[in-house]
Amino acid sequence: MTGSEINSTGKVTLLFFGQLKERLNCDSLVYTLTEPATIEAIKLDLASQQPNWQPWLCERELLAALNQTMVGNDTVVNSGDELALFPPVTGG
Amino acid sequence: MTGSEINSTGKVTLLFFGQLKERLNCDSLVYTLTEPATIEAIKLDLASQQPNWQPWLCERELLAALNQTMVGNDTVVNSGDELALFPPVTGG
Amino acid sequence: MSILIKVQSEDFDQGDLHKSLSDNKRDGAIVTFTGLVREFSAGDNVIALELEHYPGMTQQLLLKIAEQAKVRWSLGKIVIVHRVGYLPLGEQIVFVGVSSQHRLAAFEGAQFIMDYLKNQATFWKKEHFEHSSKWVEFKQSDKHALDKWKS
Amino acid sequence: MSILIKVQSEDFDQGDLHKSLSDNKRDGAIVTFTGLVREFSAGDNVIALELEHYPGMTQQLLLKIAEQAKVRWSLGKIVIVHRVGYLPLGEQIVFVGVSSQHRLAAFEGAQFIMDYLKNQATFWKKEHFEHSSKWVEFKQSDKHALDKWKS
Repeated sequence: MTGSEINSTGKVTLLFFGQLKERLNCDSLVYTLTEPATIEAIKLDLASQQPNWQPWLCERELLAALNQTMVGNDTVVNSGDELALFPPVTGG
Repeated sequence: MTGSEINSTGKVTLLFFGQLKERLNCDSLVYTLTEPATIEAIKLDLASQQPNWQPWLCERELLAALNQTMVGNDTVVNSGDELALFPPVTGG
Repeated sequence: MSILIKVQSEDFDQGDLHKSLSDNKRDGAIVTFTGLVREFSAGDNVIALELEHYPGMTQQLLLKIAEQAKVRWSLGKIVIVHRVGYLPLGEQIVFVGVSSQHRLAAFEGAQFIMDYLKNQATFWKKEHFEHSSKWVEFKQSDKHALDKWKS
Repeated sequence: MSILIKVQSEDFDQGDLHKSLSDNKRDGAIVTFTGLVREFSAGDNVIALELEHYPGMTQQLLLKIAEQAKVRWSLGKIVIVHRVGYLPLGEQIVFVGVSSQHRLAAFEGAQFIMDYLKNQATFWKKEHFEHSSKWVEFKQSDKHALDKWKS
């Protein structure tokens, strides 16, 4: 099963939208978890790997959705999760 | 001029709408004024001429428009005026 | 901008009316209200409504209501169409549409016009049932709807 | 009754959408909101908007908002259509339409959906000017619009 395969490899799909996507020049990436981590920890880790992303990933207004549900930065992310980061929405 | 002719003959056009029109079985009539009179006085005079109209003309909820402007029953009607009587509106 | 008031027996087309509301360069928000003939009378089944009005006075009243809304909410275009005559179940009765720069103004402006139309415009409505008919009575709830506009 | 949610790049037809809202025997009141691309940015002239969204999540969020409105105001039909992609000046962006037995419920239900859509639905909007472009910032006034629904 695809679901358990993803799980066993410890991978998280990261998605970026709106201005954040443009600033990072990146739509999505696959992030490898060694153990469950909070969204905050994943953002800090990404910023340390890509220092030019740091100002944008640490913006206070940035929102997070885990598996398409809005969550706070202290939420724990597990293998196989879909984590999206984006600025406040502006549709309508 | 038509306007001054109507004036000189002391005539008032009366219009009835909605349920009142149906109850009186009358759309409109021409009423002759001998001198300026209030709407209340005209209603009482009509009711005395047509006793079967009395219960409908004296309904408390009846509204009046003089020359297409909503007015109270104590408003004075003059020659040439258009006086409309009708129940509360129910459009929309 | 403009105000369009129509009282007519003919049906109206939503697409056409909406087009006339959006045909301006300023306003990004359009709100419309449409009233339809329904079986809403308790108990008996309504098969049609019959609408009459006071020709001349009705149009003046609707224009006055529209002008008040236009000033109060800085509306752009306003379209009011009200049908009269015999209207079977499912027919459109009334259309109120407004355009505005702001969403809230468009919603409130359209609602204000409908609330005042219900209370002031000289229309009278008769419900037709299969074997009878009955004049509709004025609803106190329509009068109370005006309270929120009086501040 | 039913809820219809669409996110699409194609334009939508007011007449068709209105027909799908009025195609029910119960509801006598229909309220619609339509948002259009306008030159609303202070200073520069907007020539187009570009809309992107979070596929999948957007539809779920819109459905949740529609379901909340449906329960709270006993709405009949609800239609939400939101366009994405490059939308030049004058184009339609969003449509929200609801049917209800009562006028007030239809107005409030449609306004509630728009207010929550603005605050929660995962769309992002970029303004295009003749020689530049700019991401639209979230408006605090949109957040304050939710206050009236929190009682």
